[in-house]
Parts: sequence; structure tokens; C-alpha cells
Amino acid sequence: MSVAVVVFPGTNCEHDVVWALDDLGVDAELVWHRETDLSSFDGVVLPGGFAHGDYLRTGAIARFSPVMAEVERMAAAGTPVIGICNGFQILTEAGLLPGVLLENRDLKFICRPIHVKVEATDTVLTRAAEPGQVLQIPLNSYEGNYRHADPDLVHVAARYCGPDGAVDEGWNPNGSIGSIAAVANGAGNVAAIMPHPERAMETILGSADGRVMIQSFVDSLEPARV
Amino acid sequence: MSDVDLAPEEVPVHQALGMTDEEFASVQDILGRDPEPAELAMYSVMWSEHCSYKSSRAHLGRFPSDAPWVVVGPGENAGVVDLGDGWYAALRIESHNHPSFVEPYQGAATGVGGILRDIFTMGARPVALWDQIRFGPLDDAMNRYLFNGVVSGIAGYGNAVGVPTIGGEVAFEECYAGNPLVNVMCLGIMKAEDLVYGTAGTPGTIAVLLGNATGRDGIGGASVLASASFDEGSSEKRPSVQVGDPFEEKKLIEACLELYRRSLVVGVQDLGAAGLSCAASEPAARAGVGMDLDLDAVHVREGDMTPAELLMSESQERMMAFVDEAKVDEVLAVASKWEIDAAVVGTVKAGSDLIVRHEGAVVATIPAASLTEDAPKLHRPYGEPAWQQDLWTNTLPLLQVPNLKDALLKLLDDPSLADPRWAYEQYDHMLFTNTVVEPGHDASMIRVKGTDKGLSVSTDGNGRHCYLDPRRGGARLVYESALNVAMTGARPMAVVDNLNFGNPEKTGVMWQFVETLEGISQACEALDVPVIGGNVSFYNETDGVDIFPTPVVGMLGMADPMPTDPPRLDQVSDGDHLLMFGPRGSRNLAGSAFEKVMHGHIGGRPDEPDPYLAKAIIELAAQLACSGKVPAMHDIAEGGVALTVAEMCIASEVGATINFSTWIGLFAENPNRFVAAVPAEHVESVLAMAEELDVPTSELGRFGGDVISLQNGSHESTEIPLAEATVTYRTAIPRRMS
Amino acid sequence: MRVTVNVRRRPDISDPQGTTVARALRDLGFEVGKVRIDKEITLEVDGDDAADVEAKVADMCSQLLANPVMDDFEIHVG
Amino acid sequence: MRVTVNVRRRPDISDPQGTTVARALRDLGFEVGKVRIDKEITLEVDGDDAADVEAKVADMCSQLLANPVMDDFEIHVG
Ligand SMILES: Nc1ncnc2c1ncn2[C@@H]1O[C@H](COP(=O)(O)OP(=O)(O)O)[C@@H](O)[C@H]1O
Ligand SMILES: [Mg+2]
Repeated sequence: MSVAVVVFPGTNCEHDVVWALDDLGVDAELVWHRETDLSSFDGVVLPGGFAHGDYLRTGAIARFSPVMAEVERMAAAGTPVIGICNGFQILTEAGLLPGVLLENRDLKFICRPIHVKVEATDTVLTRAAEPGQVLQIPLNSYEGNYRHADPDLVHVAARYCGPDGAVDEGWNPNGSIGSIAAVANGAGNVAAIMPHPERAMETILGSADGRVMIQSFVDSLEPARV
Repeated sequence: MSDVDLAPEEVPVHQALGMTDEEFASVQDILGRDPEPAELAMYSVMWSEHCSYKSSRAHLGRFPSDAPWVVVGPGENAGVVDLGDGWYAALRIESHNHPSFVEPYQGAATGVGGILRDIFTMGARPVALWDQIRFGPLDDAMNRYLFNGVVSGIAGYGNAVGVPTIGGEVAFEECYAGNPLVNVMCLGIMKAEDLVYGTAGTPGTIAVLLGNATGRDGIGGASVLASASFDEGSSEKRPSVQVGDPFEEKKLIEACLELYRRSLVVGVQDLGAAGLSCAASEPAARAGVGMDLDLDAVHVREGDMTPAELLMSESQERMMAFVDEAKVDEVLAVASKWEIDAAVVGTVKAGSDLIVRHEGAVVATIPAASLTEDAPKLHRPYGEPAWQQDLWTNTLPLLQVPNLKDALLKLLDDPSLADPRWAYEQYDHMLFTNTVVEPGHDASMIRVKGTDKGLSVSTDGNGRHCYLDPRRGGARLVYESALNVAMTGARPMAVVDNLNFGNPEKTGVMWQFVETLEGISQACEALDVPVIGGNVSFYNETDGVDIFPTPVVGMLGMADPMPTDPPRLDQVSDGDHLLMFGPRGSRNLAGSAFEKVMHGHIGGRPDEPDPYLAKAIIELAAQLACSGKVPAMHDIAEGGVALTVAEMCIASEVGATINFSTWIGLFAENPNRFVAAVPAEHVESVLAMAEELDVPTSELGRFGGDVISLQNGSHESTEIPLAEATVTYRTAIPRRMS
Repeated sequence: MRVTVNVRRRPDISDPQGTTVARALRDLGFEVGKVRIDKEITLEVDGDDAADVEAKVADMCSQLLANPVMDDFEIHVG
Repeated sequence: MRVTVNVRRRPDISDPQGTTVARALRDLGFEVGKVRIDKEITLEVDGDDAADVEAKVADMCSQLLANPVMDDFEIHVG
């Protein structure tokens, strides 16, 4: 199994993702955004950061990087593709996931651990988790405010919640509609999350709750299960 | 000089550029003729206070800077220490006070950009940032605007460039109202073989300019901004504001690191203040060579720039690489891969002259080394200010016992002492998944992947103490920051300092400077910790009023191996014993937060720190932190024992009972003390460890319950509900900022 | 030719920036109603036929400059 | 009254966003020269005297909407 971790100019979480995948025994390779052939990989991660400086709109320029046509092709073929933070923003700009991500409600960058509650487990980010499972994972974004005209149509993988799993506006860190933190496409093979599961892989860093999400992705790589 | 439009006609050009008549005369001396416009421009920026350290150089040699583990001491872009096993760390601190006052967001942002370049110039990957920021009180809208702008600027740049900001300091004091302090520090890590120097190499080496196009950004910034005071007329002198581009910097970092990894460069130099003038002359001077610089090759953002403008521009996100001719193509290919611009702008020559060409003509021919080595070195007069003694005798007559609940709550509500998370939650402090102790504790700690090592850093400043006694104040900062890193199990290893002072032309300010330096030096000698770099910022005054002398000390410590579960403020449990380590019975409130917050008073003389005790207490703290027996420790600093314990209670959501004999002891800020939460089963062995090191100990009380109870014997007790303390502490800053 | 493009967020999409600025203005004592913050993009584009240039810029907008899910755009040539 | 304010960064101050967008457009095959990205602020302000309203908005600009060190602004009432 091997995974492509895409690096756009301005990406900065790529090494953290490689470290996390490596921890789960998966071979991950950094791939520059000008690459056009990812056929030798079994899965793709679009990691966090500030691709193209987040200029104009976050994700807007990155979606035109040469690699994205290949990502689209693989997504359509059922290959597991996940986006984390900036990767989420790029996937929505590219139309591979529904909705948009706006500035946080309070117009401040937010970096702190928050909780999410797993909703759907038929996605490549959540298949190893229990429905309703509450995970403590760091949030780290300025444009994390998820918006969709009809949130009932969205395949929600996880929502922001309190430590006990309560989903309400009081626990909504950034104003996302319906407290949506992670979404997937209909097939579940393309999924993305705003907080960073790869930053919650070890208790020494405050939480190991992110493992189940990275594990979900790793489990999905087995061709038989896609 | 017609081509730098900085001044009205009447003023001689060199004066308009911030040069004295004597300095101008020595330029004439060096050249044996009148300087050409471009030459004068170079001398003016390179000889500015900011670049030449002309007022401070005579004194900086006092710092102890040698130790077997020092690889690069003061003088290069950053200090470098050997961590063992083939790993090096680079550390550097820098101020951006004046630019941040002019434009808080961009001023702070470009400060971050600059300090990062100092680190990756050495070959290291920048892995963490710290910010030390000081403003006037938050009840003034201007100060809120500056605070908000500076924090957003640090967040905006640091987060986007992809380097976590994992600690710092926030303080508010009247003296910073017209002159905020914005200091930033950066730590980098590298393999020993990746170390690079700022050298131009040997004749034939090619100079390649990497990164942003050059524009008219901050022309004269170094001389006009950082080397002069603010007064009524300063808004007209504002040079065009520099805009930071973290995206460009991120690409530049990756490109440079690839150049080092592939051994494609002989040397590198960042372009900071003084821009090309500095990047061409300093490496040449260091290597004892000359240099031919072709300004027509420089990629520019605006047309029609004069040679002087090109040489003085402080456009951000640029680096100069010195490359063997045979490797130039490879270097250009790396630049193009990372999508940054690059241009071959010069050639290293035998001899010692820096020759600058523009549109086919030679516009400057000067000895490269004269820009650095011949810079003025002033021996400014200094002397104890007349008011200093009065300050020492001006102690507050404290006759009455205060309302202790009121006092503690007021301290918790003071923005300088309250929860700073409003600031640090805007910073990405987790990137790289190394942050083992995040901001909010005494020192932040990161692990070094691939090793067992943990690096711990604390930055500390205290303008009030240093104002009352610069020598003692300076020394205490070193001990405090060393104790802070010991709280995570690390041993202090190296210091960088940022010396923020007023106008050095005043003898009193120079005296504060010299005294501070002495204090820092003595403490570093006592701890055997070298000073490996620093920065001096003078002219922090507004309308003739100087800021408090405000040195900031950044302490790097290492734990090898890193403790598996370092103490944290939030790990106190119900029933833990509350032990204090260090001398009891402190009675001195001079410079304390209590006096300032409760009485608006600043006077008296802080106690002199005891170096032997300091050493022992730091060692004890590190041992305890590594022992696994102490879940939570906290050094006693501003606000005294009362605030220190309250912070642990708030973080852990557990109350405490503190027994005291005199209420002053609750708020005194005597150095070299810390408290710990110790589970009953470990109390005995912990006390034995203290005894072994001759550190006095006392049992102050117990943790538990939901109040903070201050008890004087058995009769009197003051109870502060933990919930009330928590809300006060947590909301003090956000309430004022919303 | 100089072309100005106004990229404006659709009225039904929330505008946290506008809301925050409105609040800040009221805090300063100004009476303001709704505030919106949008983008004005100025481009230098080669060509002498206004209609051609406009078509080209419209193309840039639908591909990159505006997000069809949330933005409207308006082009002014010259 | 509806007021539009254009807040534009002074031309001599660098605009990394514009530069990056220009590069992206060129990558997409568009030939463009300089690109600048500025702000358009739309406000609802009470009052029926245009000159009054304009003065009020100018005040808002110098206090909050524009950065006096870096921006120029232009006000259109109505
Ligand atoms: N401006 C800031 N940026 C980042 N972290 C900060 C900032 N100010 C304070 N902190 C963090 O908050 C914690 C408490 O700071 P402080 O009270 O100054 O600590 P101490 O008194 O122990 O030196 C530290 O971990 C510090 O790094
Ligand atoms: Mg401390």
C-alpha cells in the first residue's frame, strides 16, 4: 500500500501526515503539485497548510494545480481521497465535495483542541469509528466555517460537539452550519475534515483520538474493501 | 543627492539619512573623496544604530559566550549549539518595535519573517517561534488596536508560513503606550552537516539573489525607523510600509533547505535591514574578499529605481546565496522548482572592494569591510540617574492588611497576569506534531523527532523590576527563565537576549543598559550558560519619555532523555500536597504586581538574587520534573505564591488551601522559588531530593475542594470560589478586547 | 486594457467580515445598517476590443476569480 | 443611503495577493499584466444629505475602514 501526500506551494502539514501514516505502517510519499500521474498510489491525502498563500480564496488557486485532474480521476474511480483542513477547502473548491468554507464566525484564527462526534461511518475517514463516538482533535484554521445551502443534503461524517457529545451552538467553534466538521461524497471514498486527526496520534501530544480516523483511511486502502 | 527623496532641500543629505557630520567625515576619510549617492546610501544604512550597534558594541563583549557546546556564538545571523548525536539547534531573537507601532499587523508580520530568515540562513529548519509583546493599558482604544493588530500579524504570518508559535509573553504597562515592544524569537533544528555560514566564499563564487522582487519597501527603514525616536513629526518620516508575504517565505525556506541538503551553496545571507547593502558587504567582509554587484540584474517590482533605492530597499523574503560557478544552474533549477524568482547578481572578486554597477556605470567602489568593521563604535557616557536612589527609598507604607479576596481577584483580572490564551489560541502552536508542552505552562517543550531529546524554551522580561534595579532585574530574568525550562525537566543551555531600551544619548539610559548587561552576564556565568546571540533596540521613547529598561531573555534548555510525562499546570489532583521550594518569609514587594495593581505604585528595590540558591533550585526542579513523582510544578513569579497557586488551581479545576504567616509573603516576588503538587506517597522522597541539594522547603497546604482558601493560622481564612477566580482569569483579556 | 471586476458574495451567504465591521462601526458611535465587504479586482488585459476582453475576463471569473457557489461578479472594461 | 467605499492599497506598497493571482491566471493560460485586489465596502447609512453622509463615511474610513498608512479610499454616495 502506498499513499500520495500532495504538496502544493504553501502546504505545511505534509510531514505530519507522513509521520502519522508511517506510525500506522503505511508507506507515504510527498508528491509535488505539478505531478500528473498518481496511478501507482492506492490513496491520496491533501494535507493542511496555506496552498498558494490562501490568496484570493482558500483553495481557489490550488484546485487548478496539474495534480488535481489526476485526483479527480482517482476520486471518480473510487480511490480513497481525504482532505484535512486546507485539503478540505481545496476539495470543495474543486467540486469534489459539496459546500464552501468561509472565515470563522469570530474572524479569528482558532488553534485549540475541540471535540467532534462521528456521524456516518460509511466514509474513508470514519469507517473504523463507532457511530456517535466522540473524539478530541485539534482545530487549527481561519476559514473553517462550513456552509451549504441545504445541509440536509450533505453526507456528514462528523460534527463539532462538547466533551460529552452534545451538538449545539455553544460547542460550535467557528459558525459552521449544523456544526458540520467533516463531510464525504455520496460514495464515501472522498472525505474531508477541518480539525487535524494527524495531530492527535499520541497521548504525549494531548490526544490519540485522531488515530481512528487515520486508521479508517488506511483500512480503506485495501483494494478489496473499496 | 537627488535620487533619494527623503528630506527637504535645506538639510545636508547625510543628515537626512540619519548620519552625523563626524560619520560623514569618516566616510570621506575612508574613501579619500566625497561619497557618490549610492555609496552614501550604503554607509547610512549600514552605520545606522540598528545595523551597526554603534552605541552598544563597546559593551556587548561583556556577555559570556563560550561553552564547549557553542558552535556559533554572537555575530552570525543566529547562535548555534550542539545538542549531541549530530544535531544542532539555532536560536535568535529580534525586535520589530517601531515598525509595529507604524503598522501593527505588517510590522509584527515582517518581524516574524525576518527572524525566520535569520534561522534558515544558518542551515536550520525553523521549528518554533515565540513572541514577547508589550503595550500600553487595554482601557485605551489605541492600545487595543495595536495589541490586536500585532497578534493578528504574528498569527497571519507564522501560521501561513508554517512555523508554530509556541510561547511568549504579553504585558501591559503605561510606559509602552507610545512605544509598544514586539520581540520575536525563533528556534531551528538541523543536522550538523547542514550548518552554513554567511560567507561569500572565494573569488569566482557567484551571488544569486533569491525570492521576492525588489521594490521601494521601507527605504531607509533601518536608519529612520529603528534608530530614531518617535515625536510629533514622525508621521511624515514614515517610509512605505513593508508587506509580509508568508507564502513567498515558505517557498524560500523549502528551496534553501533543499540547497543545503544538496550542498549547492558556499554561504548564504538573508536580506533584512539594509537589504542588498548588507547582503553584499557582510559576507564579503567575513570572507575577506571583494565583490562585483550588478544592480541591473536584480529583479524589481517597480521601474526606475535608483541605485541608492535598490541598495537600501528592505523588500521582504529575499536571500542571497553564494554558489560555485559550476553549480549555478542547479541552484536556479531548485529555485524554479519551488516557484521562486532567482537572479545572478554578482561575482566574488579578489581584493576587498565592493563594486556596484548600474546601467553600465560603476556607482560605488568601497572597501566591503568598511561598511561593517569601520562602523562607528561609540563610548557613550553613562551614569546612575539622579532619581534612582529616590526610587529605592520610595517604598509603599503598607499598614493595613488588604482584603485578600479582592487582591487575588484583581491580580487575576490584570491583563498582564491573566490568561493569555486570547493571543496564543490565534497561533498555530501544534504544527509539526512536536509540541509536548504547549503554551500556557512555564516553558514550552518540543521533542526532536528521531532522538530522545526534548527542547524547552522560556522567554521572560520584567520592565518594572529592571526599572527599579537594572542589574538585579536583568539577573533575575536569567534565573527565572532557567527555572522555567527546568519545570519541564530541561537543563538550561543557552541564552539569547533582546535589549529594549530608551534613548542611548541619555546617560541614565546608557547606565540602565550597562547595568542590565552586567546583571545578565553575572547570572549566566553563575549558571554556566552562554549568551549566543541577541539584539539591541534603542530609542524606545516617545516625546522624550523612555520606556522602562526592558531586556527580554530567551532561554533554551534540553532534556535528554525527555521526561515521558513532564509536569503540567493542569495535572493537580485533589489531595495533592502543596509544597514550596526555596526561601520562606519574603517581605519585599518592590516592583511586584501587587503594588502595581493594588496601589498603582512602583518603587523600592527588588532583592538581589542568590546565585548558589538559584543553581540548586534549578537543578532540583529539573530532577523533580524528570522523577515522575511531581504531576504539577509552577515557578513563583509575578503575583507571588498566591497567583502561582491560583493558576495551578484554575488549570486543574481543583481548589487549594494555602497557609501563610504574613500576607506580604503571599504576593512578594522573590526569585528562586517554585511550588509543586505532590501526591502523598511521594512527599517524603521529594523532600529528601530537596534536602540533598540544600534547598529549603515548606509545606504550604493542600490541593482540593472548590475554593482557594488563604489561611493565617487557624483563626482567619479568606475563601475565593474557584469558579469566580476562573472566570475572572479567563475573561480578563477577551472581555477588554471585545 | 484596464478591467475592474467586482466579486461579491451572494446576499444569502453569510458575511462574517461585514457583520464584524458593522459592529465595530457602531461601537465607534456611527449609526450604520448593513455592511458588506467585497472584492474589487483590477487587471491589465491585452486587447482592443472591449467585448473580447470582457469575454476573456468573464472566463477568468468563472474559472478562478469567483466561486460559483457563493459569488456573483460584475465586469467593467476600461 | 447606500454608500460604496473603495479601499485601495497605495500603488507603491507591495501586493503579494495580486502578484500570486496574476501568476495563477497566467498558469491557466490567460495573458494578464498587473493584477491588484482591493476592497469594496458597501454600507447603509441614515441621512438624506449626500454631503453629510459622505463626510460621515470619510470619518469611518479614516478611523476604521482604511489603514491610513497603507490605503487610499474613494467614496460614492447613492
Ligand atoms: N504572546 C504570547 N504568545 C504565545 N504564548 C504566550 C504569549 N503570552 C504568554 N504566552 C504563554 O502563556 C504562558 C504563561 O505566560 P507567562 O505568565 O508570561 O509565564 P511565566 O510567568 O511563567 O513566564 C506561557 O506558556 C507563555 O508561553
Ligand atoms: Mg513561570
